[in-house]
Amino acid sequence: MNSAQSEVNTNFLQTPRKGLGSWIFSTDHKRIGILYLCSVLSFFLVGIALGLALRLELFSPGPTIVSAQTYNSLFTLHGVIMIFLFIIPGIPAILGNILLPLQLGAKDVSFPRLNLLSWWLYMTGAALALLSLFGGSGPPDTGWTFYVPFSAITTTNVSLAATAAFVLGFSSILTGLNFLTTIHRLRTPYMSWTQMPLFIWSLYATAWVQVLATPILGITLLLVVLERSLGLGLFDPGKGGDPLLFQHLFWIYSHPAVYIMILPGMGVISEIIPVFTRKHIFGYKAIVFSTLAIAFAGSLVWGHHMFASGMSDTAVFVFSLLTFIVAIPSAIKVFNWVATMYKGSVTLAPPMLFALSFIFLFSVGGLTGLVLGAPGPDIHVHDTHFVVGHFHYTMFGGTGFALFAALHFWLPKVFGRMYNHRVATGAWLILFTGFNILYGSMMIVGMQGMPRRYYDYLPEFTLGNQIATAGSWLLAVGILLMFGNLLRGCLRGEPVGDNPWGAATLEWTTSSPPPLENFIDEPEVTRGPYDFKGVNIS
Amino acid sequence: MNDTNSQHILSYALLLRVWAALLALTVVTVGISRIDLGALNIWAALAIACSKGTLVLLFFMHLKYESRLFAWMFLAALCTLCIFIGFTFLDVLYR
Amino acid sequence: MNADARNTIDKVDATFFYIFGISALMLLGITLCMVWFAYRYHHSRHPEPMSDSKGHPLIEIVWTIIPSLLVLSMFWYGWTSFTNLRDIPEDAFALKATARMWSWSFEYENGLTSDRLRVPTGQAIEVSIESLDVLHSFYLPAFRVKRDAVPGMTTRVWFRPEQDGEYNLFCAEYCGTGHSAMISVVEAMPQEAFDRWYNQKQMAQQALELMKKQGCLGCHSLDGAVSVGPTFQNFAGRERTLVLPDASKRTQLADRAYTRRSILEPRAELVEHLPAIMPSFQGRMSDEELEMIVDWLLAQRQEDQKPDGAKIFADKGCGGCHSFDGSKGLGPSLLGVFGHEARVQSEGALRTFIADEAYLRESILNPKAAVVEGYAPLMPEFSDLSTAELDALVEYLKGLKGEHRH
Amino acid sequence: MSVDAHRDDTGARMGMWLFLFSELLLFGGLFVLYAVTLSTHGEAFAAAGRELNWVLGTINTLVLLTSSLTAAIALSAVQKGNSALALRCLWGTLALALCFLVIKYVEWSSKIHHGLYPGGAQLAERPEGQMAFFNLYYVTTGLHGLHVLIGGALLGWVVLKIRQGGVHRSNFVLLENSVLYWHLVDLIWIFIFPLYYLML
Repeated sequence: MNSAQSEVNTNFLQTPRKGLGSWIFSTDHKRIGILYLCSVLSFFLVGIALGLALRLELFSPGPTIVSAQTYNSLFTLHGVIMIFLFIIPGIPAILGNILLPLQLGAKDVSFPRLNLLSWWLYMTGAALALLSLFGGSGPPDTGWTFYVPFSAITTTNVSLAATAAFVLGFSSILTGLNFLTTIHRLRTPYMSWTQMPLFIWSLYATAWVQVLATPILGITLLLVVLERSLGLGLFDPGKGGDPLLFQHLFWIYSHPAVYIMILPGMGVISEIIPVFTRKHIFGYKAIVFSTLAIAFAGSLVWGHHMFASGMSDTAVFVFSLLTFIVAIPSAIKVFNWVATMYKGSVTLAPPMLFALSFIFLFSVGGLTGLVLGAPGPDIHVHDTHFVVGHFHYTMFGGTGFALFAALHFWLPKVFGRMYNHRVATGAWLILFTGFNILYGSMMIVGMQGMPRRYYDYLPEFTLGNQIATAGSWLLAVGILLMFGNLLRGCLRGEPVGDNPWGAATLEWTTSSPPPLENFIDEPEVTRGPYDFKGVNIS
Repeated sequence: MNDTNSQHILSYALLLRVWAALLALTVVTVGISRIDLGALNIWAALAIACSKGTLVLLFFMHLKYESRLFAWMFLAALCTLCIFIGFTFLDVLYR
Repeated sequence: MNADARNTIDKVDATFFYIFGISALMLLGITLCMVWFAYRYHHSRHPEPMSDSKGHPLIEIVWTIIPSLLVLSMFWYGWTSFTNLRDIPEDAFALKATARMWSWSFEYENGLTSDRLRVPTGQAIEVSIESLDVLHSFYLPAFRVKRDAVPGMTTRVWFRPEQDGEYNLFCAEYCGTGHSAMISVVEAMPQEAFDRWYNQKQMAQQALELMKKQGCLGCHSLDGAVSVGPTFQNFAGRERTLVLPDASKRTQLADRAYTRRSILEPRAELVEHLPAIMPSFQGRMSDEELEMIVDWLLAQRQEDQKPDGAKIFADKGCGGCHSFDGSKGLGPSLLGVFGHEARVQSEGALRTFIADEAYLRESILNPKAAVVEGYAPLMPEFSDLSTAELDALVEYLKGLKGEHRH
Repeated sequence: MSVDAHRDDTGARMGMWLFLFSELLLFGGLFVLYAVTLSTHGEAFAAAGRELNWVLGTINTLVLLTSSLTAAIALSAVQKGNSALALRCLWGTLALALCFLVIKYVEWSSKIHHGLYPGGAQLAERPEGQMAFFNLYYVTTGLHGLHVLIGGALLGWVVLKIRQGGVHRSNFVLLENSVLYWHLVDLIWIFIFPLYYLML
């Protein structure tokens, strides 16, 4: 009993068991979180490399570095990797896993073994996705959207890639139900629903979407695989099917998936801003309400991806109206974040810089989204580089920057060591500049009418593309610098105390790194998550 | 925390009665399907299927004896499915 | 042109400006607040927070209602600009666009087909869009118009070119290797020029009927066959040697004056080796009729010119799948395709034979009948090629000599 | 190690229910397709539906309902400490599951024998609506059959656990969850049956 007790007390990075096996078979949520951290960020780097290759190809009109077929595979894999392997699991699987039980005052998630299974499924899906690069007749070339009929007839490894997405979806569902159960069942009894950190609320809303929407993608991709292998034809007009139904089913999942991606990011920002302004978050309940509203209403707007598809005008009317209504809770959140800073005491530490640039970039993404929600203008910019730019502003500028903010905020807690702040600030500046050059010029080129997924383009689009490509290099430098700094900080940085930022949520009350079962004594909730009176930096 | 682990045990008699009702409803639905009611047929079949489903949910799956939360969650899932089907018809019906 | 004629551009652009304007203001406001707060309340100036406000219901309500009204107005503009795109003017000139991997073809109501979209300036144009294989999208950036081409469905767009000129036509829905090459052009031209082009077949038909009535075709063949008189085939494209009444000779390329003379005074200049038996048609037809026939005769150049196989190959998007250098695309390389030993999957069985001309023809017209081993039956049927075009394409393929590789 | 120390049966059931919701939505995608195709190809759809053997369908419905009953009784029996009865009931459920699959096999093979399967020659000659019906029929019942297999495997494992004493009067959440899964399989069939077999 004694040895067990001491094992519980040691920090989770230094259990008696050593080696790879103590990680990849660990059911500890923090270790699983770190497994996700390593795997997700590795795939992120692969995705960046593919993205850089795409931009390089577009540096000049005509063939530049690869063939058309290779280019098509590149953007397909860039999309599949970034969407399914990076941005969807990103914040929930990495930080959700590490923080959810800590913030709830729990010892672990409800189903630790299921949690490990989720990671294994994630790795299986990733392996299948990488496997689809080889064998058969080449990597998939359908785009990450797998639109039929093209995906049903192309000879490339679409079935394997679709199976990979299916498996990854399964992993996502299991993570979601695990989180939901944990929030309902393992919250420390001292914490009421309205005392929960906003990050938890965002994970809660996200998890519902994961559980309810992901299966639709699963069945849709399954039908594509069956169409390819058995000639099923449920989307083939020659067999009584309808290609538009594929798009409906696909976006029934994939639009809510956008909220799976962004909501946890919003949760992160809601945590960081109060800490670095030393002020209670402005309008806690409004933010909670808008989180749930986004999750719910976000499931009703999938049709705005289909305004030009041949869908009925009635559907265009309803989906457009609802799309604009979803904009409102997002706006409320932005206003609340900014208002939190009012009369606070602001520190521009690296997490705060990323959080503030999140607000800017996400606002750009959200506001350009209004153009896409309005059916008239959408017709012009739909399927152009404008959409690509908009999408990257929300997903990369939004979720990506939120993830970076979160890593700068919480990694010192997880590893007990601090990175170099000056390098972090420099990396942020490069990253932010490169980002705007890259995606800003993409949007302009799109407004001029350059369709997306174009291997070759007319000479009038050259300038915008060249500026974008130059921006992509700057962006890549910023990212490498940032990750290098974080990695160095986690392994060899200055040791920090339990609460380096002076935050008020429960995870900061335990040691850094936390012990195996998170808290030595059952944590008591003595203050609200944003009540900084008397909280000291330690 | 483990307060609600205490279980309601359903009697065999109740389960048998539910089963009998399910069988009866099956016979009814087959019977109705043999009469031509036009479009009503599909709605009648769905209505009977829904009542059968409710029986299974409430008794076989113990939803009646779980905390109210489970029922709300189930309704949320069901509503989501209905929305997905319903909204797709915004396109299909008016195309 | 109708003064109040709608177009597809103005409302969409106005909505763009409206939404972008409001968005820019909001972005500016948010950013300025953020930067100002970060400066004004920086901990060096403001070491302690001055407020412990946790929210303010009134402010929350205000900044919920104002954006709600704004986005609802945006929705309304967006929707009305969309209905304008969907509401096709009744007097629109209708034609059909057919998309396939990876080319566009346009068919007019009189049966005329074209690979570029020629339209009269000032007129509303209604395009019915169909697809033969996968999804494509008909996109005219200059007119803010886009609509997917969906297999099994006909979709419609309209637009009104207000100035002569060429406008880009893109495929905006990803459709495979040749997606970015699936580009065509809208050519807006003055009504008269368009009518001349549009009515070419009809005029030709009238001229032919007239010539039949006048008996011209009794002595002049259309297909190059030798008859009593010289053939009409390639009438304007060929040089002839004329014998003048003084027995001197000269060569002549048909121009308008010569053509008129040869009808009105046929015996004044005789084509060498031919007897002087053609009667004069002076007074036997009106001047209008004469002009019609002359126009037709002078047009007998392009019609008879051999179509260019290489051009057809490029126009039909063949190069998207088939290379010339032996490299494998979605389809087999065409290097040395003629006369190589083909291994094809046909009716479930593997067959091997030497690829002859008949095979090449069949594989263009009905590609799914025999698919080369190791490839998928992806290729669409190119049954819309004319006989001459098919001949030219096959000739072109026969010319691609080299060692064939699969 | 820490896994069993924090036992939370309600949590486990909640997790199972959430999983069942995602199963429901998985079939939901097929129900979307069904509803849409029914509305666009109503007549042909119904004509194809009449070709299914409704007698076999009804028998299978009764079989599955009964298997649900025995599963539910098994749970009550374990809760009352009557493991022997529970085992007998679970064996009954497994036997009925097998029976269901056999009948399904007979149905499928007779249809396949007539060339009525996706990509089959006979089916290719049918009107579009009929093709859509049979395609959907095979996917839906196929996916459902797969769930019968998974549910059966799960119950088989529970049988083993009961015999080893791992599942008993004071720890039966595994049985509870497996039975929940089995009822879901039944629940989905309750809808598949009228929609496919009783269409008029």
